[in-house]
Amino acid sequence: MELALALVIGALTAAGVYLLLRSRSFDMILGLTLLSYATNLLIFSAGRLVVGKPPVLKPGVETVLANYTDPLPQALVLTAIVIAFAMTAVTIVVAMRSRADNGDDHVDAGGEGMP
Amino acid sequence: MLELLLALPFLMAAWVLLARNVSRRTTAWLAGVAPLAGLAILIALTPAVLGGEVPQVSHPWIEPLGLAFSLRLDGLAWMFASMVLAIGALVVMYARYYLDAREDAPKFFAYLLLFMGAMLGMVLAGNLLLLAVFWELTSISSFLLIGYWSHDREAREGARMALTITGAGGLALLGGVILIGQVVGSYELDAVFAAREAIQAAPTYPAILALVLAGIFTKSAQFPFHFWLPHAMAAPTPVSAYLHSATMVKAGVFLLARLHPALAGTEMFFYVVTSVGAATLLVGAWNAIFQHDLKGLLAYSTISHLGLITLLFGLSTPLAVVAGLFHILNHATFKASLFMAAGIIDHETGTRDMRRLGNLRGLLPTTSALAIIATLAMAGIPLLNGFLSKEMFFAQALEVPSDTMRIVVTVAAFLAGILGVAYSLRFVHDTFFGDGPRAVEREVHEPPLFMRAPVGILVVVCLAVGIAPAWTIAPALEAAARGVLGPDLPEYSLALWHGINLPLLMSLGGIVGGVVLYFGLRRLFNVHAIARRAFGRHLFRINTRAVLGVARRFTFRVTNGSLQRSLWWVVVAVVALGLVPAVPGLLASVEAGAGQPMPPIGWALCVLLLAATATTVALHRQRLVALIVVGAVGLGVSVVFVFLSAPDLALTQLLVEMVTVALMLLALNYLPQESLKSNTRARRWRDAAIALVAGTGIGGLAYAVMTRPADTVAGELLARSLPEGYGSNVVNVILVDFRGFDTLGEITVFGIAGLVVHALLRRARIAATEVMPGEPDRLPMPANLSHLLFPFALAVSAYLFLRGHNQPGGGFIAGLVLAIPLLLQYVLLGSRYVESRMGFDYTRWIGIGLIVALLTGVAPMLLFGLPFLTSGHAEPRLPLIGEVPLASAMGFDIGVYLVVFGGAMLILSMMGTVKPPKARKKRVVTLPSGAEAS
Amino acid sequence: MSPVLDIALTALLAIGSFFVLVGSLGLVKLSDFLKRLHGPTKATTLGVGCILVASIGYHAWLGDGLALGLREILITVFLFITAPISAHLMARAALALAPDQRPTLPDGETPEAPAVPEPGEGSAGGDGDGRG
Amino acid sequence: MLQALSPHLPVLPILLPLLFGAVALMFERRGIGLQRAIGWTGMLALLLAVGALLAQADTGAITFYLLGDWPARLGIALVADRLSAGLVATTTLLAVACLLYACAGWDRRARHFHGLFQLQLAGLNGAFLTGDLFNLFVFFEVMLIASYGLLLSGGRGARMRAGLHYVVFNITASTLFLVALGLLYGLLGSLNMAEMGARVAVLSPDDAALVRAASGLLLVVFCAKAALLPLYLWLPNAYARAPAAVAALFAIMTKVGVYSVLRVYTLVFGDGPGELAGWAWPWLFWTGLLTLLLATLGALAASTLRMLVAYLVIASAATLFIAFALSTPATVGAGLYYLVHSTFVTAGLFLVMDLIRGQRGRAGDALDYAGPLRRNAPLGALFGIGAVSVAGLPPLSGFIGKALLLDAVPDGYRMWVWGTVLLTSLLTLVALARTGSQVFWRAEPWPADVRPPSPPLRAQWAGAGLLLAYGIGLTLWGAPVVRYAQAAAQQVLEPAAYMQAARERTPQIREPSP
Amino acid sequence: MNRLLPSPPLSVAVFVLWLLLVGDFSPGQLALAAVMALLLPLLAGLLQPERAHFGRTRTILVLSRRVLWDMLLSNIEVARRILGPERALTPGFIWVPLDLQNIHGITALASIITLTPGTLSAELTEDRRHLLVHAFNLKDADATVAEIKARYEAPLKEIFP
Amino acid sequence: MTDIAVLVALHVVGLAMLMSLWRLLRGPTVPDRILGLDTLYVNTIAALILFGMYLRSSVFFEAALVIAMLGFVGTVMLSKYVLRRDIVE
Ligand code: NA
Ligand code: NA
Repeated sequence: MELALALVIGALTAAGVYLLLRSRSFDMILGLTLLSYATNLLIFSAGRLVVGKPPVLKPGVETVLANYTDPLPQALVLTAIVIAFAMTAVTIVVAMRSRADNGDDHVDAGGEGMP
Repeated sequence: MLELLLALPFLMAAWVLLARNVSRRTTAWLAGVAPLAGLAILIALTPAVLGGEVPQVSHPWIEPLGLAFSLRLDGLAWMFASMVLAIGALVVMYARYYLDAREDAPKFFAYLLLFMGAMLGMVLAGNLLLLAVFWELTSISSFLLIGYWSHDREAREGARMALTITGAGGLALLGGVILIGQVVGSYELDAVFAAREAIQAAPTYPAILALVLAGIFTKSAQFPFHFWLPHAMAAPTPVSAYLHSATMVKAGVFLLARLHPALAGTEMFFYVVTSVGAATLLVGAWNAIFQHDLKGLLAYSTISHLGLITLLFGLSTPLAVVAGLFHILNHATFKASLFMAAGIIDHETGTRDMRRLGNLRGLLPTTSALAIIATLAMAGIPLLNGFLSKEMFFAQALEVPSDTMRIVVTVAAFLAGILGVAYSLRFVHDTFFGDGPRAVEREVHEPPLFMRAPVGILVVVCLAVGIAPAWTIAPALEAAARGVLGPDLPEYSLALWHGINLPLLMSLGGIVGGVVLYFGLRRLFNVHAIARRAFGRHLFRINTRAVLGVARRFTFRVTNGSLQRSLWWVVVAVVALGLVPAVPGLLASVEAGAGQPMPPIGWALCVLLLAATATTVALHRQRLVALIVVGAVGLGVSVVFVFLSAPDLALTQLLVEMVTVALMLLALNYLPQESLKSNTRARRWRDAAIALVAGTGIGGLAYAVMTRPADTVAGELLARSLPEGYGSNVVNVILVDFRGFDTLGEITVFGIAGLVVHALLRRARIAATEVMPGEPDRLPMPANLSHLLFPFALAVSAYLFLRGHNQPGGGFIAGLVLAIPLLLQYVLLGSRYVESRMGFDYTRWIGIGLIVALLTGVAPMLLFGLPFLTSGHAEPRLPLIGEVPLASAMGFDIGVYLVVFGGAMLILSMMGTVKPPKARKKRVVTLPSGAEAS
Repeated sequence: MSPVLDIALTALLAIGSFFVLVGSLGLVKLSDFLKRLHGPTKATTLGVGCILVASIGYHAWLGDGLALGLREILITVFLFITAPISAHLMARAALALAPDQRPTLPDGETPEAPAVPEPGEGSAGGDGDGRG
Repeated sequence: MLQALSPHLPVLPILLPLLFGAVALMFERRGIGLQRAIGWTGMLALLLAVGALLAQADTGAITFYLLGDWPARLGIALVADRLSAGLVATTTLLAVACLLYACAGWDRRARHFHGLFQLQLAGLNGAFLTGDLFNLFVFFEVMLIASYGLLLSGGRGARMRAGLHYVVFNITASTLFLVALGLLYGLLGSLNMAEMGARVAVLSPDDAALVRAASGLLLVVFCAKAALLPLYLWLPNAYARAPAAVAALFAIMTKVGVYSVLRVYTLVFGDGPGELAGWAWPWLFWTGLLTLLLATLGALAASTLRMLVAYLVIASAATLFIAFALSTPATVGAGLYYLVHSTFVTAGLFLVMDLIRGQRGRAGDALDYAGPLRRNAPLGALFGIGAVSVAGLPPLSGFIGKALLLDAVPDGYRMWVWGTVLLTSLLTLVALARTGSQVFWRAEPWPADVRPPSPPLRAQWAGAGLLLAYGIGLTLWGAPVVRYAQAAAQQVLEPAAYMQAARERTPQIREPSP
Repeated sequence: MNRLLPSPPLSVAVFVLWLLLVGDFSPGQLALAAVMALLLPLLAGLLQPERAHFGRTRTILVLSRRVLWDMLLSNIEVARRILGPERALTPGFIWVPLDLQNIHGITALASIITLTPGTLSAELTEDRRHLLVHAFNLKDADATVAEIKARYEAPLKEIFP
Repeated sequence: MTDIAVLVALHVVGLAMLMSLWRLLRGPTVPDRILGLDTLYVNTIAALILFGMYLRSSVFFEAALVIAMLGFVGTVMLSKYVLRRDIVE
């Protein structure tokens, strides 16, 4: 299970990084979206993988970590999701405006540049 | 007293600047107050100083740095201060008549006074660091003075050159001073003098010497840093007279004298300083001969004389020091008067070019007479002050202990004597005798008396000192020498006549040689025809241009404004700093790690995610398609959350996914439908390679972390959630209680996102990439059904909110469950319709939501003195209904709810209502055959 | 668990998952978009409905309480409300992309047609297999 | 009331701007007058609170504030020590000047200015005060998103493109921050920095490699925010295109990255007994030197006034990295003084450049050719003061900062640091002299047939002047500041005291953690 | 039917929905459900373009039973078709002329058509007089139209007069 | 038996999801992809319910409810985009 999730995280990261390195605003936004999935899964996985023990306390079940999964990474991911959404919204709007103002959705003024 | 002395120039500079509207004469008088009053103070202090006392004051400044405001008036400082003030006063007087009526006199005098103050501060400083402070201040103020005629390119360039060279030296000096301070443990001069042995024995001594001398040599225009000085001649002549005879260039030799007790006496000091001095002496003198510009000749001559002084201090014998100090004074007097005379000539004839001048002795009789006397002093003709110090110099040269150096120095001295006479002759001959003046625009006549007076005064001093040194200059010189050499002064005689000895013969030989040389040279080739080669400036220009070019090229190569490149470097940095060091840990975890087994359904999910991810990349250029495919990735991630015990996360991810799709679709309307291929194949491969490395690394790290035993604070969170956080959905308790502060920040971010979108789109007019013809589609059936759904959605939203503390849900999720159906109404009914029916000011919702959340947190502060966000709990009994469990955290969650709803709606509604540009015509789209507009 | 209930639940689950599978199979197998549209919008909806009924029974039997189980009916209700909206809009979208597929009104009136230009390679058109 | 609030001092610098920001948003439709009143009331309240906080921190106390009354390891704790209080004070003083400048009219043009401004302050102060690593992330985001608004509101054209770069770059960095946080939580099991530090000290070697990797990622994030080589490429354009008051406020933003490095790499990966102790410093030292050099070249090459200042901002951050990387009390103290100085002065220069731009007509920002200039003597003076100060020339604050740093460099590094710092000072001086010469000396007189620009407004003078006056204040009354900085450095380099304060601070009504 | 209670059936539905959601019939929840039932339709009513007017509500039950049964039967048919060879399929469009004019009725009809397998409502003309239906396996167009009108439209006309 | 049936059904639904995904990834037309995504959402509801049965837990109810209630919103917006480009007119 861990291997599968690691695989997914790796694939999402690679895809995200590749798209992030494209030169059109929308491609980068897609890349950032994939990256944020990867990030969320990674943070989430830091609480270790537990099937079927959501951190919603049930009466009569002892409140120890053996019976529930780690809730903290979940809270972190929630915050991360929300912030990522806010950032995506801003990026999209800036991309729209940049395209409208500059007449091109290429992110750089002078075309591509190699480092 | 010393404070006042130092403050005067600065105060008067400010006064001059503030009183801009007074007449030029008043301005000059105000400016004159500083040196005159300063002289008065100095005179008051003179008896004490001559008596061997050293008046001192010290104020703390930056104690941790060792920088104190210490002033100290010993003989050396007294001598220099007198020179600075006296010549300063004369220059002010001169400048009042020199400056043109159109020129900004207050600015000029303010700069001059600023410089005077800096100079005074430097000579009075009793703390080396303070000295360095004033040192740089002289560089800055001289920059302003040299560039005063800023319309003139020469002036601007000269100023920058001077600043660059002397500024560099100043920085080096700062380094040297700090090194001294580290050896001594203090920057106070007395301590530094006392630590002479320690300094010279310190391993950093060579560095100290190098740095300090770098400062000194640049400032006093020693070879090879001398070239800035001639270019500084673009300054108004009073400035040259002041800076380049008496003050700024003397700052270097002053420091040489000042630090002489601490630094001199080693072989290194001797060889370096002596050789540089000798080289400068000759280079300056030789070049002076071939200048056509009066001031250029004087500038090179100044360089030469500064070399002489440096050489003397390099010799380091007590008598050489005395000679050096003496020559400082002498040079200041004759050179200042010569500059002023040159200024008068320039002022009256409109040129300083000796090729056009000549025969001025008839036209400017007084000025000519004065200038000729001063020139003779410069050439070292007996009965004038220059002769005396030159004689002493020759005597010292002959007494250098080392054989080679003695020969070198003596030869240099003799040659310099010859050359000095030669260029003096040229000055006198080409200006005042012969034919001319040629091609002079103005009618030449004597300037006002007060412009000649300063020259006269200085020439009188030259004569007085030259004729009766013992009566005039001896006490001052003695005091100054005591400042350098300490109380035990060597035997020396300032008499005019020491009998016929080798120095006298050298002097005479020099004079003869000079005359022969000058006329010989004139015979050999036309001095006038020799092109003025500004080799130094050329070099400086080349260097500046080279540095600038390198900077430009480099900067452009590094930062070409490409975002891709920035991001590429981030990825590289991640790999280098984060992934490479992880390799041993990863290998270990792969060896040790054994994950949990997974059912086939899990693999199906994994395949789903991988396939959708790969397809996103493959199809990313077809944007709509990519968007749909990404939707599958998002759904897959939500399902992962569900399976791995995170219902809240799954809910949030799902809802955010929906809103994100809306957002992207709204944006896609204003972006191209497709990405153009704009990257080369090589670059795609390169990016793919680094992306794979990054993916492998991050995936590997995740794997390593997942397979490691955990040791977290989570157990405690679980245990305390219900009894202290009053909720059984621990994730929600964390969000609104344990880490409610994070959530506060998070909703702030969310709200701000709404504001930013609003700010960016409110007045924006953006053309859609494609405009569909016809009226907006009305979709009555979907609208109707979705409307049926709306109250249910409201109920579900309320349900999720109320249950959130104990079951999956909460303010954020509920807020989106409220927003999405409303968004659907926007989609199906159009924004105008929705907003006409529900006129929401979403910005305000954000504000209110934030305030609600804040007040919930603040209440326990104000009511119980408990920290911000401390939660409370109550179970009030209501009639009929029974006990209602209320956690104060729910109030916080209401704030979350409001902000999320307001923010999401603000964003979406703003994006939905972007207006097309006013003037431009809509793009008409050709219809496919068979279809018509409705 | 009583055998009757056990068998009933198993049957429901079997039927439910069968229909879900059939819906997706139609999606994969059929050659034309409008044909494909029929499978998922109905078979799947029904399949999910069956599974939900099974779930209600299952949770009721386990003792989670019928009250809590019953709320799963809501899922079915919402599905039944929303599935037609989706199907309708997708059909419209498909027709808009392939206007020649759309028949004229029987009495000769020209029906209004949402005119949609080709939105660019691949983004909305594709090559369209079959008669698409 | 005041008495009641005094235990809450660490949280007030965050709450007050949040509250006033929210109020400003609520009354946005009531006109600019009310907005300004709200903004200035908030500013005043913040000044009072920050003053009190500074006084408290100056006693040497490390104050832990347990939000929600939870023990630090469970909840989020704010920590006010000398370092954070000092930075909060710097931010606040800077903000006063920026607000002053903006009130000359920019706040009218940029939508939501006052709300965003206050929220940005909340973000900055939060980042400086929090003792929790994830909370640091959150405040980074608050600060950044508010900065997007401030940067882009009312802007168009090239600023939008620069804004896009800025936004995407920062989001990438933030994503990386989250990755690092996820890994660190997975490995260390806590987010409280003191707790994390304690756990790092007792890591097994296998885990150490992973933690080292995670902390490497974190370093990349901070360096990206602080604009360290090779991650500074985004900054010049973004800052050079920002509206003046905003660019001035941004002067503190890179410092947040620098601060985070200092805090995290002394407290969590600091000189404890663990094997990760101080691993980052050598990296930072060398890249700091290189960045300083390149940024100075950038300043030399700058083609616009504001680009020049933007590069100077990078150079100042690089200098700080050098100082902090040497990690002795003396260098860190020098660095902290330099931080305060460079923040004020670069911010002041942004404002001065904007004023100059306004007086140059169509030449505007360009350095490539000398346009006309409407003569204005005080403007030249302000430029001069700023230039002298930023180049590190005597007698202004930059000199004191550099001298402190040079004095403090330990033996082995002296040649490198001195060589670079002195050389770059000189190059900066050359760049500024060139700029001043180009703008003021080469300027043509204002053409008679063109209406001259109106002189700067009083609020603009006040804003720019105030910032430079701070610099002069740092010069004249520098000793207490230097002493404070050195004490702060001492404190920050002794994480043991911090951890002890964390342990000793117990909740008021709850049981402390076992 | 007044301003405070715009749509009693909707209010009832919300009431039931709430109780089902919370799965708790305590007095507190009943009260809350009542509040929701009163409040939410009011809020939602702000957006309602056209109000629903109900005729014979009893027909709803009859219709529901019929629809459910049809769904079940014809789903089996569709499943067979999907699993069988595709060649046997003869899909096609039909225009169903509408007598119903009430938009709610039309919506319901369209939904029912979509939910019952084999047919799918694809479009409603602007004048609301024709519904375009796509049939999965069209044998006799007129018969299908007649069946739709008889089985579904007629009862709907009673419910939404 | 029910427990086994649940597990089997879960896997059958998983298979159905993969089939929907295939259509989503394969296209060829945009409506096909939209349909694929829509079906994937509905399949997910089934999977969630079955998973809840498998774990004997009802915590996944909310997620299923939200998908059932709002999952179609994506479909609506995508279709509207194909129809009009401007999804909020
Ligand atoms: Na709390
Ligand atoms: Na729109």
